[in-house]
Amino acid sequence: MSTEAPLKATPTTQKQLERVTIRFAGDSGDGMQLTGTQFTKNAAAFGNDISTFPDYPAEIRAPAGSLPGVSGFQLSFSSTDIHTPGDAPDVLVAMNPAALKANLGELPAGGALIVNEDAFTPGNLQKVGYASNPLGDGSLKQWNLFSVPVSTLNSRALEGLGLTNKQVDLTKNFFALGLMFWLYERDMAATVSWIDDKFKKRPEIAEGNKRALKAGYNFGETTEIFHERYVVPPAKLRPGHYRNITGNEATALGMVAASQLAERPIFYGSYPITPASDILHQLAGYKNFGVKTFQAEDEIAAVGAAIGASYGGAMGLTASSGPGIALKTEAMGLAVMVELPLVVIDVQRAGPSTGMPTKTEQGDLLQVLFGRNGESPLVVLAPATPAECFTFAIEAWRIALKYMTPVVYMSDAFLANGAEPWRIPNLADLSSIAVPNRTAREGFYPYLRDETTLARPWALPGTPGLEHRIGGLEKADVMGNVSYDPDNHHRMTLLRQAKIDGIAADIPPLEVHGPAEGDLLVLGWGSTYGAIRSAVKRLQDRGASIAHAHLRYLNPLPENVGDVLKAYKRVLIPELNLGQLRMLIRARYLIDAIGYNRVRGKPFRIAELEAEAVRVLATLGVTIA
Amino acid sequence: MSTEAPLKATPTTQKQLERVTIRFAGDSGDGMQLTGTQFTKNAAAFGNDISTFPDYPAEIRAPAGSLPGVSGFQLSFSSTDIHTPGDAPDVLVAMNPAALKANLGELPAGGALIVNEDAFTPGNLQKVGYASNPLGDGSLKQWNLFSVPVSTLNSRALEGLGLTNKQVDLTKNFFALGLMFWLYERDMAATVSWIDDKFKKRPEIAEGNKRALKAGYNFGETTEIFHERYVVPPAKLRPGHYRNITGNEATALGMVAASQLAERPIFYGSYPITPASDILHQLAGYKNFGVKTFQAEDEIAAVGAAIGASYGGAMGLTASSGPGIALKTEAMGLAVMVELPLVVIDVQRAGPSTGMPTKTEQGDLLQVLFGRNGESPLVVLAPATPAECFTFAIEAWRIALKYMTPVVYMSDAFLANGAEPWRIPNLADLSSIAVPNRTAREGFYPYLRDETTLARPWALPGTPGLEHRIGGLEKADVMGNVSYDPDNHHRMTLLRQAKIDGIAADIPPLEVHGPAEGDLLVLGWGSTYGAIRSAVKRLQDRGASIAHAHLRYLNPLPENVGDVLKAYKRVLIPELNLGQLRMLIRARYLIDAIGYNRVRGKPFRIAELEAEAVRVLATLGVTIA
Amino acid sequence: MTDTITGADNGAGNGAAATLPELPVLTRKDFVSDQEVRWCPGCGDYSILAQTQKVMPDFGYPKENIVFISGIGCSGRLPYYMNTYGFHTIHGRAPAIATGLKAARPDLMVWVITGDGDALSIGGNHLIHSLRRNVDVRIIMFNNRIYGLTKGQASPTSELGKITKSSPYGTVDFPISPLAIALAAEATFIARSVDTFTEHMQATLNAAGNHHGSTFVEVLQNCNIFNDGAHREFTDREVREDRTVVLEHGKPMIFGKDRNKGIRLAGHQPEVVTIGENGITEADILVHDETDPLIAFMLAHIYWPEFPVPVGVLRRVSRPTHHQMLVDQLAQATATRGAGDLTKLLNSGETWKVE
Amino acid sequence: MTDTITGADNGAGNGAAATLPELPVLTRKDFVSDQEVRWCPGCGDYSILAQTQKVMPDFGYPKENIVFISGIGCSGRLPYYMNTYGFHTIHGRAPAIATGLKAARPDLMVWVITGDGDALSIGGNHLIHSLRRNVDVRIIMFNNRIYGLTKGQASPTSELGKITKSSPYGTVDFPISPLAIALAAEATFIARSVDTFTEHMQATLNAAGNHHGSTFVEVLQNCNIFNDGAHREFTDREVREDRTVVLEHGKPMIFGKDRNKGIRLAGHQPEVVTIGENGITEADILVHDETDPLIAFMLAHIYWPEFPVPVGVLRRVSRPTHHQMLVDQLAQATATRGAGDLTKLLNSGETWKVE
Ligand SMILES: Cc1ncc(C[n+]2csc(CCOP(=O)(O)OP(=O)(O)O)c2C)c(N)n1
Ligand SMILES: Cc1ncc(C[n+]2csc(CCOP(=O)(O)OP(=O)(O)O)c2C)c(N)n1
Ligand code: SF4
Ligand code: SF4
Ligand SMILES: [Mg+2]
Ligand SMILES: [Mg+2]
Repeated sequence: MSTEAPLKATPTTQKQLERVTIRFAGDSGDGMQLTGTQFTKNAAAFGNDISTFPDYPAEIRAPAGSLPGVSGFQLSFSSTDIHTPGDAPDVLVAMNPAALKANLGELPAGGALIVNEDAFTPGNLQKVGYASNPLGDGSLKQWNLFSVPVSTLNSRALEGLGLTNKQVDLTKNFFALGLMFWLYERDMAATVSWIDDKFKKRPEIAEGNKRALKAGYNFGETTEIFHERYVVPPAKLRPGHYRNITGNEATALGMVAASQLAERPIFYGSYPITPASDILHQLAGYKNFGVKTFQAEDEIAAVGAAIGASYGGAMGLTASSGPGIALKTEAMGLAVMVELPLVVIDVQRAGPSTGMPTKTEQGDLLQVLFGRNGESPLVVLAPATPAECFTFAIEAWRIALKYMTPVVYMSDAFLANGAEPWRIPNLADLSSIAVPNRTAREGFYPYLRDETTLARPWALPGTPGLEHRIGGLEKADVMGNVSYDPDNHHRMTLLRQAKIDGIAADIPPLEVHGPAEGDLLVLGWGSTYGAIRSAVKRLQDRGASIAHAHLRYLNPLPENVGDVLKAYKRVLIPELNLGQLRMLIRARYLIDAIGYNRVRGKPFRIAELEAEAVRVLATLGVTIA
Repeated sequence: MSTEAPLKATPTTQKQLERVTIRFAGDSGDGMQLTGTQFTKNAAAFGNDISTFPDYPAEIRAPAGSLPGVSGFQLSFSSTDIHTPGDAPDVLVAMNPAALKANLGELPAGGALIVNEDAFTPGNLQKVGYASNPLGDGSLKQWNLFSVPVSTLNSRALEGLGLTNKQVDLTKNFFALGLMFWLYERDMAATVSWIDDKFKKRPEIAEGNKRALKAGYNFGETTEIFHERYVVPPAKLRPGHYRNITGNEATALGMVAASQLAERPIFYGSYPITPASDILHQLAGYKNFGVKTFQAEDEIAAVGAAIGASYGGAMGLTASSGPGIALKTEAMGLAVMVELPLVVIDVQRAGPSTGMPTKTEQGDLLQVLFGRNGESPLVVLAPATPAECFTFAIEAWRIALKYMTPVVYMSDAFLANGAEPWRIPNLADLSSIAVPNRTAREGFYPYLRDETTLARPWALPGTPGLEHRIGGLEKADVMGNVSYDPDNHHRMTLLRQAKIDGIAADIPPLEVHGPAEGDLLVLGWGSTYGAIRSAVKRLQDRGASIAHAHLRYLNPLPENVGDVLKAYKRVLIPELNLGQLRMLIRARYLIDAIGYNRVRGKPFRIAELEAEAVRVLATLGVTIA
Repeated sequence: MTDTITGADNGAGNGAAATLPELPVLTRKDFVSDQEVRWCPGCGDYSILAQTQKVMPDFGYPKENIVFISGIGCSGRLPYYMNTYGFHTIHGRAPAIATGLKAARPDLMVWVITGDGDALSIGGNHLIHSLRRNVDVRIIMFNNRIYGLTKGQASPTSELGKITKSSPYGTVDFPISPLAIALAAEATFIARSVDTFTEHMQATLNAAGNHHGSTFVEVLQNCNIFNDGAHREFTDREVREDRTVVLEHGKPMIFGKDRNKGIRLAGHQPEVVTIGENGITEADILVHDETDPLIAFMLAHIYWPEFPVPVGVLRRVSRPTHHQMLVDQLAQATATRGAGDLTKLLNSGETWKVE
Repeated sequence: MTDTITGADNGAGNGAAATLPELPVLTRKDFVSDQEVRWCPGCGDYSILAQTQKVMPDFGYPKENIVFISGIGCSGRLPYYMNTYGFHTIHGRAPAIATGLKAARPDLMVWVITGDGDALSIGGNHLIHSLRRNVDVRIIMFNNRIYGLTKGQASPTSELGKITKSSPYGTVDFPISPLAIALAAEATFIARSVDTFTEHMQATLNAAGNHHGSTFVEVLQNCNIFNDGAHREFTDREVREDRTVVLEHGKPMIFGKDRNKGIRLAGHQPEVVTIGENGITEADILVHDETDPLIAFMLAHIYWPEFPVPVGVLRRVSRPTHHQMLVDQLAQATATRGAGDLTKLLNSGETWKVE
């Protein structure tokens, strides 16, 4: 099409859809994360169910127009309950040739492709190795291409505002956003007021962004290249107050909530690392909640300081990602030995070593379970959705405090950065998790255990008459003095193990989505919940005898796991690793669980899990329509 | 008895024994380790098979006479093949009340008890809580007590030498040694010349020690309290040159041998930690073998420097114990990613955390296998005896160099400090393990793999034309550039795993001692070899259908393990942990392997394993005579 | 705001204990724990323990408000012997653990006990960072110039070329000055004493205990088993007055049995001079100034035999402490934003209602 | 003795490369790798890279004998862009890895590239210990006073009170002077330059490359994304002459557009004076001495706005290097005990024969 925008509106038809997945892609500097987030907020506020997946490069600002510099944001919004950001986009918005090249492979044939044709300059094309311009050479025939001169149109719209070329260019993402708002019949008011608020000190920038937004909208309205508009009606969500939330946000909020429910302050010791840093950024802002944050010199100091704080009676918390967790292991062993409450968050990313720091993976399960010297049992939890990150922050603390134990809380890059609507809980519905400090002198021994929980008493420095010494050397049972007695060591090792194992009686049983027995159980943990749930649902709809169970408690395992597993002919365990949970399950229950394992730095697609389940069912002689 | 030594010799009878186990116990300052070592050398040189177990306190010099200050050395010497230092002593030499109290519990009724009665002063008795003197109150009736005024006799023997009281007191261990030499009819010449050599600059001390030694011997000769002397004839060992060797010594020597066989220098980066430090001490003396040692600022720097040295083409080696290994895990992950040869020695000790630093345990198996972020496979080996520590040092390097991979070499405190006679290998019998450096430019890519081994080329800095960059970020297959490509990451993760798995084809199959099928297989790994071997042997002699197999390769496992295990009705896995190998075996082979697990900081006793095996056999309805 | 914890059920607040009513008068014996002391006979650690127990009553803290945190090493056992709260942690990390404790519990008086290996080798980085942050913790480093507990390897303060178990051909690692490191790390209190200088050590520990902020005290300590006599040449009774110089703020650096030797600056370089010789008078002698970093640097680097060894307080300055700044930020945030309202927080950002 | 490795099949020895015959003449372009540079447009790292590539030919090493080792951070990417050997390691550990490499391979010229977070936060201890050991490695630290790669948290050189992502209420951590740390760590070469002072940086890198021993260079670098203008106040073209002082050994510390300002010692304290005012002449100005630790200490602590910022070589002294002492010990051991005979070693101690 020409760079002249047609001036007259053409009537378009309207179509109702159940679900739409859009991927915005552009240069890191193009503001794609912002565009995606704005659309997400809009869809959420409109009442759609949503799920998002931001995917940005490791480079801060890779060279403009380069492949490594491509930043993407995928969101799925729906009139029904959804659990993933969508396997593949229905619409790809590509702001430059690099974004096109990097993402086209995932756009199904027939998918809509909206590109900023102005960015397809010979220079940009060459940067990513396009010999000819794909917009003109017919190579995009299998897609539904909409080639829009976004930059030209946008700068025209902003003429006379006195902005520099660079400033104008930075607004073009709002043009794209406006166009998408038009396409999906969305109201822009919230975005407009967000812009006003965000740039309240620079009104000319605010004006530029608003004009860009409206220009995009109007472009849709006035051109005839789009013949249809789409409506995705609101979903039937459970009544309540909602907000949109990422896993990292929910984790941070959950920690603050836990602090209030435990009536103790959080001390957060941390060292920045992708993708965990945002938890630090967020908690650092909660000082009026009594949260103390400490950016340590390294991960060891971070966990050390958290242990020190717990020793003092605070809720010592630390977070990192795989390489940083590796550094914390020695100190985590100390926490196991001195039996202090501690929560360690592991926001997993693709490894080994530095790996792919911005990409997701479930590669640290065995590390957190076993990556310490000696027999060093602790609790491992894994929320399954961004919203659960809130609940499980409280659950982690409930267990840590009640049982005087370190708890590892497993998240991952996908969970951390992905967003979904969150029904904001009512505080009154949350139970207290407070535990008392030991103050009575009589009968006090540092390692005298509670009969039920096997927890030792928490006697804080400052408590008169309870002066005592703890440390990393083996402790005499009850008395707590240093002991080299062989039988004592054996007993204490078993006691530490028994304390953790006993927690199984204090956690909910594993739930099953689907028939209580049948052909196939798909067992997952962590952020793969949505993809597994959706795949299993589809197969249930297709008539398969299949169920889904998702472990939130990895250590100890719920008591009913063995019974659940044994009720199915096959057990399939999909993981974003080479089979870590599978190993645990096989060892414990001697069940020939099958793995589906991909480490691509990306969440599972529903379709691949569906296909794999069909394959496994076929080994039982079951064919699915 | 009175403090007057009788002056006339009394004829004694002589008795021949197959095996004797002596435990020397005294204050840390009493020189018990030295006494034990001297007796061991004597027995070894005499031709007995021997096995030793030093057991010393964590304190450098705990307060004289206190329980924590007790230092022990147990040795077993025999005219037949033995594998352990004995379950319990036949003779306990206790130099003071603390030594008596700490060790008496392990002396079987009827065992010989030789005590230094001079040390049983009210003060010393009170220090360890003896209300009355056990030498006089009849409480030792069930043992064969020989109460000797060692200090008195000894100082009398040294009179006129001009030594201070303290110097005299320090020689009394030689009195005890002399007495034992007499009791077992041993020649003292080697010890005499050892003394002469050791104190050649202080002849009066040499003289004092020699007099003490002879006084002890003569005391046996001239008193009538011992009515029998014992002879343990030489064992029928395989012909050859022998020396006595501990695991740590054999490890250090093996590393030097590996260096010669690989024709590359060893670079040893280490940070002191019990019980691994002696490897550093020993390697630091081998400078004329081209061994460079580096006492780093911490364990991370130690492994880092070793990786740097390997990058430069040397054999980068590091060692630690559990807490230090925990610190090395992040860097070990780097070595996995950059695929450089590296050997990491883990001399395990009782954990978790600081635990019991001088005591043995097998608690780190899962840590070394899984204690890294992401999917990070490497090779794990575990020698079973002090002598094998030599062979497996070479084997570790063979694999590390051939496959360009980190290898973890598992030892433990018992293996490290225990000694046995070692048939010194003939160098000509050892094969070269040399590998070439990559020098050819043509077709060079940093991650182009050898088709058989899947090893990448080792292109050293300094090689013209092969300039390239490596690092901890995911690498593009073949090319080796940084890659965030999802499929590449999956492929590389599988390739790293396949490389390690493939080594299974290049290691010997698991051997079985005993019938190739039957009721019970006892499967072990590491330093428990001797106890398991002996227990199984006893039961075989008692007619049980039982076999023993011992894993030296923990990752990958030998290819025949599954077949071996399936040939027995039951598999029992004794470990000095809570079941770490057992978990791996169950997960891999879905076999309901049973564990026998003790964490007492001590090696297994033969008898307990024998009893456990009998118990397991009983579950099969088999009773053993 | 959920930020106040004390050991007591309903704690008396989190300021210095001095504000608590009616303290019982404590004596040295109150600070002796029931644990048997297990250092080698003759070890310098005994004296350090004794002096530490002796000065404890001076600070006006009830003993339950005092915490000793140690790393690993022979020195690391000290907390077991103090009848206070104690935490024997892991190698090198005590300063980090103490940082968290003090941040969480400003009401406690926190001491860190460490060795030359624990503090300067594996723990060097935590030491530096706790000092620069002015964490209000008193770090006492026992410097025996050797690894004691692991039986005699070289430490970062061992002399170049020293023969130890790990260096049979002599070390090749140039030692560092602990005081210079503390200074570069911006510690606000830096001092040195000697295990056998009992009174001086008490005075030094006393000064350390009364400082608010990052406090680093090096105690030269004899390990009679693995490095006997490491400091003997200038600490032996007969020579100590001639071979050490006792620093006192505002006083000239005069030393010697006859009090006639001193340190003077020639240009900006220190030199030892004799008062009364070559026309030198007391007025020429450099006056110690605990706030002058250049003097501290100079003192951190002079050593026997070229110079007398300085003992006493090298540096003492005042700067806001880490925990105070944290607490102030919390107070400020609460003042400006109100005490945290969780319901409001959860409902912040863009929310919507589903009916 | 199995202790010589070189990259070549039959290596030309392990001395400095200068002894190799007939070196091809290299130019900057030879040091440019085929990898696309991926820093943010406008980042100061580009200039550091360019100057580094420019000076590389000066040292007479063939490019295959040069190795760049880095930690993690934006700075850590530099090795990818150098057409030499390169190793992008893990966060903070590059000095340790370089120590092992240099010990194993004395023939290589080793550079370490690090950032203020990598070197001074997580890696502080390795930095100190590699410096004190005089490891012959050139450490170039890019100081942008922020964590770049992780998107803008405070670093140990961030100003107190700085508002960053991790400190929305301002940091409570007092910053440290990298140069003071290097000095306390006994580095034998300490210098500072600025990303935009291209010629000065070349001269500094050149001096660093020609030093033998532990070499620490701080390069003030602009992170235009997360800490834009951190050094602008004294490095901008218009003001730099008045607000920095270029150090030259043996020359007075004169600075200013009009070359009429200088640093003088008043007593032992530095002050800025104007030549020609109050009777001050050039002779009053402190003469830089690269071997004087007190001067280095003073220079490590003065900073804008109180003082002009010193750039150039603060300290350069000579001490045996770590690898040389190691190599010498090997040679000495071989000389005194003979080249290692493994058969003899295995058969040492007490042995016996079983027939
Ligand atoms: C992670 C770890 N590494 C190593 C050790 C072993 N270790 C214990 S104490 C010590 C050094 C002690 O030296 P120093 O701090 O000088 O204390 P000293 O015993 O001399 O008082 C070492 C290396 C350990 N316990 N933990
Ligand atoms: C063990 C570990 N902890 C944390 C990180 C995350 N991380 C990467 S770079 C960095 C800081 C970088 O700051 P700096 O060294 O100043 O480099 P710059 O990016 O500013 O050049 C951090 C915290 C990591 N990669 N590894
Ligand atoms: S080894 Fe040295 S420092 Fe440790 S207790 Fe003994 S004398 Fe003291
Ligand atoms: S984030 Fe800063 S330091 Fe990193 S590349 Fe960008 S501008 Fe440079
Ligand atoms: Mg020490
Ligand atoms: Mg930086």
